[in-house]
Amino acid sequence: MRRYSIFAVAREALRYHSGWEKAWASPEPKKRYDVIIVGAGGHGLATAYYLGKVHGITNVAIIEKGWLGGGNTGRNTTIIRSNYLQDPSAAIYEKARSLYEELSADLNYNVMFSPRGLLMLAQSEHEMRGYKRTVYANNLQGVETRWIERDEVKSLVPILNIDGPRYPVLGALYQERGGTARHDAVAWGYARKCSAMGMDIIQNCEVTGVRTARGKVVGVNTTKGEIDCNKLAMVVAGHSSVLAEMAGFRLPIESAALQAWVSEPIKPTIDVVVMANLVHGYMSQSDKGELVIGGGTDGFNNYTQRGSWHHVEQTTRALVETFPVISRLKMLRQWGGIVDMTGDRSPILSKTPVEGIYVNCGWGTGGFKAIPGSGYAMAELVAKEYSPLAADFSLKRFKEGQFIDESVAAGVAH
Amino acid sequence: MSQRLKTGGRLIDRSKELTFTFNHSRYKGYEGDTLASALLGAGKSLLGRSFKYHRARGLVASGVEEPNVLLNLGKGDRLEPDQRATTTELFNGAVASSQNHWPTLAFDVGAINDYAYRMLPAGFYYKTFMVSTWAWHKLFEPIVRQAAGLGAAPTKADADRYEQAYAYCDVLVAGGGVAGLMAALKAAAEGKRVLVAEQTAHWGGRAPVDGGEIDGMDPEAWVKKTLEALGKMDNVRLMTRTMVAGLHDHGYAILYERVADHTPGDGRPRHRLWRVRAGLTKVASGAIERPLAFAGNDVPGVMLASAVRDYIVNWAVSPGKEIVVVTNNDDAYRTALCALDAGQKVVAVIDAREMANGPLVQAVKERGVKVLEGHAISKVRGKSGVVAVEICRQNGTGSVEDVLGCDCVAMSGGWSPVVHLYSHSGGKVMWDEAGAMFRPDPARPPVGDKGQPIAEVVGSANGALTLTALCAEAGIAGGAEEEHPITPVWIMPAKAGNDLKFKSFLDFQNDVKVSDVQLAAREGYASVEHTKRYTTLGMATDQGKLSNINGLAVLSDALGQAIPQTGTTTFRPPYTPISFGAVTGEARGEIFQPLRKTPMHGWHEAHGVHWEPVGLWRRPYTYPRAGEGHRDSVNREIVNTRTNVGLLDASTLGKIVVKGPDAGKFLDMMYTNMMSTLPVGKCRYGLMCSDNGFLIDDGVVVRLAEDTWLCHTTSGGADHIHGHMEDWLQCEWWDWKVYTANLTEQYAQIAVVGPKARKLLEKLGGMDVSKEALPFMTFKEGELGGFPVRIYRISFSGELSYEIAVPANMGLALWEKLNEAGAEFSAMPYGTEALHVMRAEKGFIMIGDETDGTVIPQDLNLGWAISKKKEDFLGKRAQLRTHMADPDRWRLVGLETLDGTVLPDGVYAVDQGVNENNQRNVQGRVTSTYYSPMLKKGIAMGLVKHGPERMGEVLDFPADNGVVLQARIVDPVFYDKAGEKADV
Amino acid sequence: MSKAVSALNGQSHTGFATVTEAGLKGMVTLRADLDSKALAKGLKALGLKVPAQRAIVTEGARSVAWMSPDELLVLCGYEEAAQVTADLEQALAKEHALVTNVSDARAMFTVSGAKGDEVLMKLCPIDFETLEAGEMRRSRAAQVAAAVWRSGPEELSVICFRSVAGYMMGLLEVSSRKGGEIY
Amino acid sequence: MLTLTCPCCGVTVEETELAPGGEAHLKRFGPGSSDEEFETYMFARKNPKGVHFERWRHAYGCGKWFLTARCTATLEVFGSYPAQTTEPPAELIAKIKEKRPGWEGYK
Ligand SMILES: Cc1cc2nc3c(=O)[nH]c(=O)nc-3n(C[C@H](O)[C@H](O)[C@H](O)COP(=O)(O)OP(=O)(O)OC[C@H]3O[C@@H](n4cnc5c(N)ncnc54)[C@H](O)[C@@H]3O)c2cc1C
Ligand SMILES: NC(=O)c1ccc[n+]([C@@H]2O[C@H](COP(=O)([O-])OP(=O)(O)OC[C@H]3O[C@@H](n4cnc5c(N)ncnc54)[C@H](O)[C@@H]3O)[C@@H](O)[C@H]2O)c1
Ligand SMILES: Cc1cc2nc3c(=O)[nH]c(=O)nc-3n(C[C@H](O)[C@H](O)[C@H](O)COP(=O)(O)O)c2cc1C
Ligand SMILES: [Zn+2]
Repeated sequence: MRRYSIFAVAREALRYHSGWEKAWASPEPKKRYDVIIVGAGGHGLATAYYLGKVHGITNVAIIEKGWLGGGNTGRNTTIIRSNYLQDPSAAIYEKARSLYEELSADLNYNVMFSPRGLLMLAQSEHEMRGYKRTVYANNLQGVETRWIERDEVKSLVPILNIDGPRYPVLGALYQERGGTARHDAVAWGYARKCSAMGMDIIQNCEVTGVRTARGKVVGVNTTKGEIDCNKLAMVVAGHSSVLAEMAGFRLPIESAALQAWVSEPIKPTIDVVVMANLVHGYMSQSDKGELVIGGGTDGFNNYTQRGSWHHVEQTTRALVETFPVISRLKMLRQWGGIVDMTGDRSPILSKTPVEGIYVNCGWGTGGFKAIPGSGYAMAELVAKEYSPLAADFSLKRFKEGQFIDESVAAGVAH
Repeated sequence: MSQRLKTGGRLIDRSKELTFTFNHSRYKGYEGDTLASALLGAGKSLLGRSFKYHRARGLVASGVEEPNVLLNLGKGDRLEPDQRATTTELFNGAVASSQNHWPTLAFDVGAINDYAYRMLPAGFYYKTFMVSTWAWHKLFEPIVRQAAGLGAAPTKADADRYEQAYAYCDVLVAGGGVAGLMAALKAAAEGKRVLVAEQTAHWGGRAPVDGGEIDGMDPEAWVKKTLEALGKMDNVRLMTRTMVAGLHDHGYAILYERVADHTPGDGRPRHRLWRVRAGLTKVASGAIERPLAFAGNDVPGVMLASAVRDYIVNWAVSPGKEIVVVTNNDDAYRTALCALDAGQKVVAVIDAREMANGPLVQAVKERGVKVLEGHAISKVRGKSGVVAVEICRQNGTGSVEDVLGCDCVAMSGGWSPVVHLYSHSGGKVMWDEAGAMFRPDPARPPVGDKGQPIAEVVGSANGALTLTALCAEAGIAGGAEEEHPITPVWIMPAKAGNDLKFKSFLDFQNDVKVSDVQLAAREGYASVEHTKRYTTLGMATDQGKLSNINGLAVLSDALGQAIPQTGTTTFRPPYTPISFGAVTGEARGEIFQPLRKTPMHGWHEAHGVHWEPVGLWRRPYTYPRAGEGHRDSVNREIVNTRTNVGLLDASTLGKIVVKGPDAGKFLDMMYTNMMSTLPVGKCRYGLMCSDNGFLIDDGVVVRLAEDTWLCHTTSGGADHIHGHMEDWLQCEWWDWKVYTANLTEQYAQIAVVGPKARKLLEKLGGMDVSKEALPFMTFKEGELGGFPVRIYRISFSGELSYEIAVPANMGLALWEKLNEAGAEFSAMPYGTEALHVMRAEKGFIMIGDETDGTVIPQDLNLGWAISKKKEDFLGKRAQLRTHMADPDRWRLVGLETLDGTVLPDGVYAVDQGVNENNQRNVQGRVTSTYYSPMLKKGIAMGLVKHGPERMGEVLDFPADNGVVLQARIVDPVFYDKAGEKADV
Repeated sequence: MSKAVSALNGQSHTGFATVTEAGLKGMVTLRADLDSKALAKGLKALGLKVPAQRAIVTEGARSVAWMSPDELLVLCGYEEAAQVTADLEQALAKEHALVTNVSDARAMFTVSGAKGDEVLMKLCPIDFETLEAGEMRRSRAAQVAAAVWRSGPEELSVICFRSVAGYMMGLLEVSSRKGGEIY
Repeated sequence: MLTLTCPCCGVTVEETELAPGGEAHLKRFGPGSSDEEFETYMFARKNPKGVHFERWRHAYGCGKWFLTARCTATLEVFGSYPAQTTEPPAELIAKIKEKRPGWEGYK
């Protein structure tokens, strides 16, 4: 793999960039692999990468039904944070966030991780108490967050309507090293490295069946034929139930549409990421200049990558109320992704009822930020059958009742 | 140079002159102009700068597809960035300025990037600046950000208002060109309810400009006649300035009506967003002309051939005096003819086809215009305006045969049907080899709720590009000159070398060139979606209306595969950008969200309340008096309530009546307690769990009659719990005879609390409220001070307390009366914070504080409220799971700091060591914490591992700034431990 | 009883249509088997009959509306609501039924004028062109539940919960502002 | 933005007047059931890409729950029926089979 650098670009400029090699190869599948990973989203690719990098397992295929990175990894609002409340969540998201800090250098691909700071606005006493609790928890978990008062909020986000009128901002949970990254680049950077390690990324190849013998996985059927494997990792987000069905088990997952949209590009107007959870909206500004906006999930099962319009209205209202200056800006494009929602809204990294099959899913509306950490933990789970970061996210929690519920605000006030 | 012609202009009214400013200079235009036509008419052709290289840019198009000329429009609270000049109707006093340059449009420092273009290919950023996150974030990214973006963001809140509306129709016609009008006529004649939406201010689309004949009339006349006919029909609604922005699932169309963009400040809503449920949408959105990809095709003065025609015919503006037409099809010859008719010089027509001899070509040739067949433009000369074009063979590498002086290039690469609406909810397109275009595949339409097609496409949107084809499709007599076939041209000249390809633009706004797409292909970003994201092709504010097809053709070529194999990127709404204001509609300010008000809401406001949002309600948090901080007033309210009497507006508490022969059995399932055995006339505190075992709500249940119970819920929980009950009744136990009704709002509820509460009620009179007549945990109905009331003897504060329910319409009167009559007992209102402190002093839990969705009643030592006798209740099975039965669960205790200070909200008690993930071990946390003005010290409740078994132990709570607070585990009942004050 | 005041005490605004809070109204919710004879009898005593699905039947100063397959809403004078409740309760004493006075839990509005429909078109996902007199639609007005019917020539009535009466009036006022005429 | 017909009111309404309620025909397991049974009832979901039987409440209308069969891949609605059933009606199953010949039927 040829290294990327400004000097390499300069050299190539002289010959009209004719000498760049392919970022990743597009091979035909081999007959068998040690590990097959289904799904070339961020999580699948990161799993493969750390399997190779940390565990030396490189006889790996990543099978993707469409184009790599085209699932939720390619359609999310790119928020990265690790200010989670429960220990297991904080551990894996912070692992991810800290890997993001080094990712561009590690992959030799600029994923544009931008720790621009992230605010979760407290707009009720109840939210305020929840966020203060999170700060205390985070401090013990090694996650740097702090509670900031409204004046500091205002100075970080001058366009914020801090006085309401409906829900005045009382302060915010602030993670200074939360931020965003260039979502596509995360997938591409991992893919390039996986390919360079000799792994096969097989695009436009759909897994259509899972073959097992005596309770153990032996391979998969695909639109490009049968492929054998010792171990199979299903990392297909919204399609997890479909894959599980092929392997004969059910998951605590429902697939629903989550939407996002962007404004037309404008000059820098908001430097940090703002989440206003009470009114269900969040917003940041990309390097290209568009405001990137997301809100609530549809409540019904859906595989169409399109959501219902009323969420767009509801979230836009919330944000116009929060940032009145955006009212005359225009919505450029809206789209949807299919998110995998679990029973407790926390992810699953787990062995399954079938020996040799592992699942990594359930990241729902928030797994972009987890990609490096999840890949790291999943690789460890697949390679060593145990990962401390993954331990609490196993499927058995649904039987035992040991949920990881992040919705501090789920309990109703008064 | 562009200029206004002396005559003509079908859309302008020369008798109505308008003035406007552009970059601080004043200009004139006419009513009917767009900002674009007026600027062009005023001789302005350099109007913007591109995104990345800051190249000089002018108008390319005349409609929604315009990628270059986006302006800042208006100022202050009416400033709008990125406003397309071509779709902005001119109005008197308009203020516009160009964007994305510094210091001026003519001299832009950013244009330095253009010289470094070879250093800035697609993907440049991915390959550079990855040394460290610090360097990226602190050094490079700020530069990138500042350079990007287009217009300046507004800094003031919007002065305009917006609204939304619903409409229903059988047939929605999207587009008011001739195809749309034909479709409307047909549907209307069939008696359908028809709604026709046209995005511009004018009907007829292209046909009046392009000419031909329909039903024996010229298109203009036909359009007029048809509109008259449609206008007379009751079942037809015609809407101009209304763009169909999206066609969503089940035929839900979003329409964007620009009501008052052209009459700002006239009091009308600026935009109206329509949500139309249409049985069928007839997509008649026309076609958009494609540019040709030759070097310098972005220099101001290079325009779409159809746009040149539009400016001349519609607005009497000629974009140039000496025009070169470059094309691969016959339609562009109309531009040559039109320019000639308008008295302009047509230098030559450069036709990439080896042979061109259709009737239109002949007509041009006959008028003495040089037609160069098999030729191409190698390069455009000029920087801020076209000076000349270099001519070469199309199938060569671009060696220059001739140089033609000109000031305008009219280009046509063929037409692309506007298939967006058809595609938004899943309709598929197919490649039409002959027409060199993607058009809707009628076999794979978007489908509706019944699986039926929800869209059909007509006219040029359907690939019936010529008027002849369009009329044939509609079954109406008519047509225009016959046209000979197009020859697709994706790169001009076909074998252009790097020097040309690095200047041949595909996406004008985002500066994506032929070379960028080829680079993406070379580097393996081979899926069209990868190419799009790697190069940003089609991601600009025109969403690839001009660039997509050219781009994917170049990509296909680079990959050596057929165009249909490459496919298109996904079309997504909105068709053109729509304002967030319109999406917001009326929901701003006071009516952003419903604000639920109790009958006493206004009184609280008039009495200086500090509010706290609770769901959609606002509840009084406290009533600070002059000079008082919130903490002072809360303390005052507590002390007063505990020593005299306090009044609380408790109206928001949920009140659900449950009645029927099976109501007791039902409530036994809903609550963890036994409710069926509650005697009539009595009250009982109850807990509700979800079937997953977690505590979801609590409240007092009252047995009103043998078969009737009244369940109180938390304020936030009322609707949810009512829904929860109905869910189980309707979907699980539908044979049980139970009716419920949510009576939350029927009653105002007032808590009269404190040692003097009884005296106050006795003063009002009418009911015996003595301990004997109305004992603790009972209720009574009657008349109090002339009000029909129901009084509950329940207490959430540990004081003597009466909760009085009165019909809501009398709530305020009773509240006022209690305040008045209470004066002699020092009665004063108290808010939710005082309520919270008082309940915490008593060790009562609060849903949302002690619970957070992970807590079960057992954690809160509420085992006494969990019936052991019942076989089943919601949550019972769940609570048997290993983790829920785990003796190590954290359980409720009281906490008292050793020094009497108040523990901060949410702090954790640490334990020894760290866990596997290197996180500090913890053994408990604070759930509620307050200063108790009665005890004059901090009190808290918390959940602690084995808590109740560890009374007296001291725990460490790391708090702010490295301080570790120490607190002792104590009984959570801090005040009146013996419970003597309530039951008096 | 003079102490009773409706949510907005009869507030009114005139734009291109007039929107008015209708003041105190009697309303009684009735949940029962709608086929029951006792019910028919009870309603008959009030001069009313069981309405068909989605219908609202008016007789003199009283109306009764179909709310769901097992629920009706009786509209009457505010002062008589308690009595109507008691009478219906009496009539249904032997049946499994729930009769309850909800007069204070609701607010009622009228929208009048030739363009009244346009006010509600902005708020409710209802096809007003097909809403016949005599039909009541339970739906939504912007973000709150609402029931809408044609209560007279060029008049529509709207019922919502009392707590959101202010919000409803806000919606109606904004939607009926001059300049906001649609057609 | 879906439209569904409420079998209780007979009106076709839009999604914003409804509240979605997840998979239909779940069998509740209470005390006495095994851990597996309870987990299945509480969490395991079919979540099919295709025909799905699901619950909706006419929340802004009559307040009643009803059930529908809907394709999660095309959003086509095959029909709605009252909530008071333990299995989809046979006519509906037949109708779906006719429209989706490959469908394996209600499981
Ligand atoms: C609108 C939106 C906004 C979001 N915002 C954020 C955010 O701000 N921050 C955040 O952290 N997270 C966010 N998320 C969530 C985040 O995007 C996802 O959790 C994350 O991208 C999931 O990555 P993945 O690799 O698991 O899945 P994906 O990227 O979806 O990858 C799964 C891949 O599996 C493939 N696949 C499926 N079935 C098969 C098969 N049978 N055979 C072969 N391949 C198959 C798919 O094609 C897909 O490429 C958002 C999601 C959405 C939709
Ligand atoms: N000869 C050729 O090669 C060629 C090519 C293209 C078009 N034409 C000519 O153009 C005309 C085509 O007629 P037509 O009716 O199909 O198309 P049209 O372009 O004349 O009309 C389409 C209309 O739809 C409107 N529109 C587009 N998208 C819309 C949306 N989302 N919402 C609301 N309005 C929208 C446009 O503003 C336009 O008025 C004919 O006269 C035909 O001859 C000729
Ligand atoms: C963070 C982010 C920023 C985006 N910015 C733009 C943009 O500036 N212009 C644009 O056209 N699309 C933008 N998109 C949307 C994509 O074009 C695309 O809609 C999205 O990735 C989903 O893919 P699909 O629409 O092809 O299904 C952006 C997407 C994301 C996730
Ligand atoms: Zn209904």
